[in-house]
Amino acid sequence: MIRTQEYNLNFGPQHPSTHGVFRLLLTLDGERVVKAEPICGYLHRGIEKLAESRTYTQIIPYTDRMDYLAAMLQNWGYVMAVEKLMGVEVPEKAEYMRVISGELSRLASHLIAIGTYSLDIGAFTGFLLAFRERETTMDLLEELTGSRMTLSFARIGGVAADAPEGWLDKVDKFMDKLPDCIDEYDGLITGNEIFQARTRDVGVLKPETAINYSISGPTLRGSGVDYDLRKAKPYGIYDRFDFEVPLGKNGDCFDRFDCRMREMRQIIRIVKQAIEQIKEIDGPVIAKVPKVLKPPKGDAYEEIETSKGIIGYYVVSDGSTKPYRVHVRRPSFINLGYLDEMLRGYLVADVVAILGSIDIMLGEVDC
Amino acid sequence: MIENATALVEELGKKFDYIEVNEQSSVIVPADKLLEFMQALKDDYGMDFLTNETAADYPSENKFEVVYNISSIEKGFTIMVKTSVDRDNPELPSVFPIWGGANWQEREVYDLMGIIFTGHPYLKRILLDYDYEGHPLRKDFQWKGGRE
Amino acid sequence: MFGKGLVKGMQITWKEFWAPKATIQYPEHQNPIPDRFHGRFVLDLNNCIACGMCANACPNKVISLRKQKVGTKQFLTNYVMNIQYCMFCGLCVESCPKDALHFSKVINMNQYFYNNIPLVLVQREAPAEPVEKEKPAAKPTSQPKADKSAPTAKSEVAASKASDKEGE
Amino acid sequence: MFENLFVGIADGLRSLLGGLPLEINEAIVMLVKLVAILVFILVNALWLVYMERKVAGYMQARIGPNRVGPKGLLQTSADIGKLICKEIIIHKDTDKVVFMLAPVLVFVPTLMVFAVIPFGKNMAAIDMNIGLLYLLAIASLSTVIFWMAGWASNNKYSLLGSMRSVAQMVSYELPMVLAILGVIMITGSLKMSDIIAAQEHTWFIFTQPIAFLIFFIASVSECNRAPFDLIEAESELVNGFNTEYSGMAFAMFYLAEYANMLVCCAMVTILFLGGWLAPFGLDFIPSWLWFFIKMYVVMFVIMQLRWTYPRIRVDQLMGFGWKVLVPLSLANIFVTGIGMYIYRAIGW
Repeated sequence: MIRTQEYNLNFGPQHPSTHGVFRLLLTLDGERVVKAEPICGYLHRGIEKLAESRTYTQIIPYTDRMDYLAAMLQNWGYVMAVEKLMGVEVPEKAEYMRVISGELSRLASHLIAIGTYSLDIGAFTGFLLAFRERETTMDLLEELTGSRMTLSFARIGGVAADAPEGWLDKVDKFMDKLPDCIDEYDGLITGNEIFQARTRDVGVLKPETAINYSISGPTLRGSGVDYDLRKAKPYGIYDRFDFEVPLGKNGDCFDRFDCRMREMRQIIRIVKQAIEQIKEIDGPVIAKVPKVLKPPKGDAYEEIETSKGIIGYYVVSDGSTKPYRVHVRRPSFINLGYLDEMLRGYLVADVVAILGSIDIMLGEVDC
Repeated sequence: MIENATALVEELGKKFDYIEVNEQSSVIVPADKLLEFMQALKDDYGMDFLTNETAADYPSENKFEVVYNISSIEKGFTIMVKTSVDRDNPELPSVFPIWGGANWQEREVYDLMGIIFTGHPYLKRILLDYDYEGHPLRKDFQWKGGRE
Repeated sequence: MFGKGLVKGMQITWKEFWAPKATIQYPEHQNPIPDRFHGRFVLDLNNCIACGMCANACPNKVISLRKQKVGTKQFLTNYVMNIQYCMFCGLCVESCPKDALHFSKVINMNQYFYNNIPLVLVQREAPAEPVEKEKPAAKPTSQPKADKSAPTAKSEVAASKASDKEGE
Repeated sequence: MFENLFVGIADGLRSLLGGLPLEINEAIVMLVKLVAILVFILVNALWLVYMERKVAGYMQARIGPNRVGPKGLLQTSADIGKLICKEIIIHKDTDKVVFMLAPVLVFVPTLMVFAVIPFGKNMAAIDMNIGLLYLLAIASLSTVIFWMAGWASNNKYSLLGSMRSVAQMVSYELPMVLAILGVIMITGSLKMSDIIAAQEHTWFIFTQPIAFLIFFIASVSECNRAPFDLIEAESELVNGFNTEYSGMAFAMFYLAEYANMLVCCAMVTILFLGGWLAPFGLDFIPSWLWFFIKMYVVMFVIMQLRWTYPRIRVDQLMGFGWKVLVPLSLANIFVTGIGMYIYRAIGW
């Protein structure tokens, strides 16, 4: 029998398809992965520590910097935790603004996810076509918030501003156009036989394992587990919208990818309904909250569904203006926990496919 | 059948005499009964999804509070379980055998807070350098540097 | 049938080949900048009461201001933003009680030298006594400092002066 | 009038040198021809990079390079100029001789191949009677050079890339040769001009469609283009065998890829698209222009393939080569043989 020698390959920290500074120490037998050790922390900025020396409002811009592709959703989770701590009631209009801007953020994030995934598999065109629509999304968000990526739009008790004149119609028009674009990606990427050959039956994640390993978001739903917080325990006003939760069957890379693809169509549905409903609502976009926030002593944990999975904020207050402790349950970080077992036995090319299908965001992994 | 978090917490309070329930309906478990309680939570009550695990440092009370947020996928509610660890001897049994999701979260808590989880298969620093000294999220952590 | 997706993909790229392009030829053409854009800061000195709320609201301690008491009112002498630390979150603009601090649509804040990065919005000397009872801050009889950039009441001018230093 | 432009130039040169002995005369003309081809290939490779970027841009809702020179036409020249100025970094663990030899040699097989390619009527530099055999033999040499580059780099990514390159080239050489066999059986000659002449009435793409498909796929794979660009798979292997190369050494590999494409397109044109023959009797367009038109159409298709399809995985690549293409090409030979037998038996 031929005796082969295993060798180590440093996959990253600087590698085109680790989506940031992430290192995978692969032990390879030929091209087959024997063992993989994910090493993260290259982007660790200590946001949890920084938060302890900032006031409650000042933390909002820092939460942007975690998942900077869907910044609004990060803001939202944080302000929800603080609102729960303080017992603030959020005005209805603010909730709608949060839904619209949050879903647009989710759309931007999913567009990046599918674009970069097609790039990981080797099709460059899907990447840039997805970016074209993302650009429009960013333009819309820029018009609303003033920034393109780090929005800092949510405030404790509401949102920073109302929609500018005509903005809702612009969003509506964009939503009308989007299904055609998604069809185009479907034709170019999802329907492609080579793409399917590359992603089907690769990196299979069983539902029980996914639940056991606390995996969330499209990665969990790709395995067929129906757990979307927007449906499972509707926060905000999500119980007013009619939408579906796309689920996969086999839990392979293709299902995870396809879940995101189908989720984008659900985003369109949600945003369209929200725009329809917000037009009938008048009122402030921010609740009456004191300028200096001093939540009562205690702690609160609140979680919402972001584009990557469940983001949870655990905020402890000691009664002062600054939080005693802020912890963030970052979906990308926890989704990576099972990566080692997922990669074993696959080829180097599949490593890229599996890592890409989890859709990690290194700002969030390293916090 | 238990349909929401408060009902579950009430039932838990009746069934296990060693736990406490505080006013925010979080369950407080003594550290030595943690594994037993968690196993029961998973097996008997279908709380199969460890959403979040973290810790907070309370030097004034000389303790670390470790917080577990556990959800049920089926019913979609979350309960909060807390336990305290002595600050001088921060050792706690790992819940990794119960929920695999604790794997990286416990590593992170170990890394930033310095709580040693006994029974964890690979308790190593995860965010900071392997040779880093100290645990930054402890309140008494001193550091140099910064801009001002 | 196998190959349908492959043909479909080729059709889409062929269609895209003739479709209109999304590229914007940047320096010649520019996307319109929305009104809420977070660009360079502008301080309206007529409104500023030098309360320091913006400096307190900043998460990153970007703003440093110095003031002097002239008569009964506070007189702003120095207002510097260490823009290299700025996150452009807009919390300072939001916190301003007199609506004096604004974002402008200026996107270019590049400087050739690191020392020139801080955005000097105000740099002037306080008058010895209140000039006019009604509007003390409106027209300060400011003396140019040793610095070449003559400070003026108009913050825009001061700000553009700061960027003029680039070539020096 | 332009029909015999290049032939006329060669004849003019010959008569200009009429005073010299015949051997020297021939040698000089041959030298001029080869230099002309050399310049043609290099310039072509340069512009093909531009074409690739432009095509890619247009397919991706961009407009591609458009700043350097009119419509960005001088972009690649500027790029090459920059790359020439850059330092070639040779890190300390490389096998220096082999490392530098690889980019030097990478153009050799490609350029040698062009000696036998007929660009138009009577426009092959050397019309060898074993032209096709020569072409196949030389073209497969590039495997060695990629292996040299990957091995000498002493980098695991390069090593993986070059291992893939050897495996891929060897396994796709086979269906490629077997596919050509169908054509050779019909023409009965290995001479390029004979093969083109045999397509006077029908191009071989119609009589040998399966052979065309196999040959096309295999040749896309031979020049390492997507969806078979495994050896440089930028999302997996960073840049494959040329990860460690920089400056002009990198540019040589980069340009060689396009020169290789040119060979492949020329071969597809000669073997299946009738070479320089004019279709529909449109022979007012000179033969060499027809050759180029056909060649660039094939080139465009290859480029479109690259910008449409994802990359295939290495085990699928091998499986596809050995389990699909080789049996298919063997079957093609068999069918061609039977067909020819029946054809002759009927005497149609």
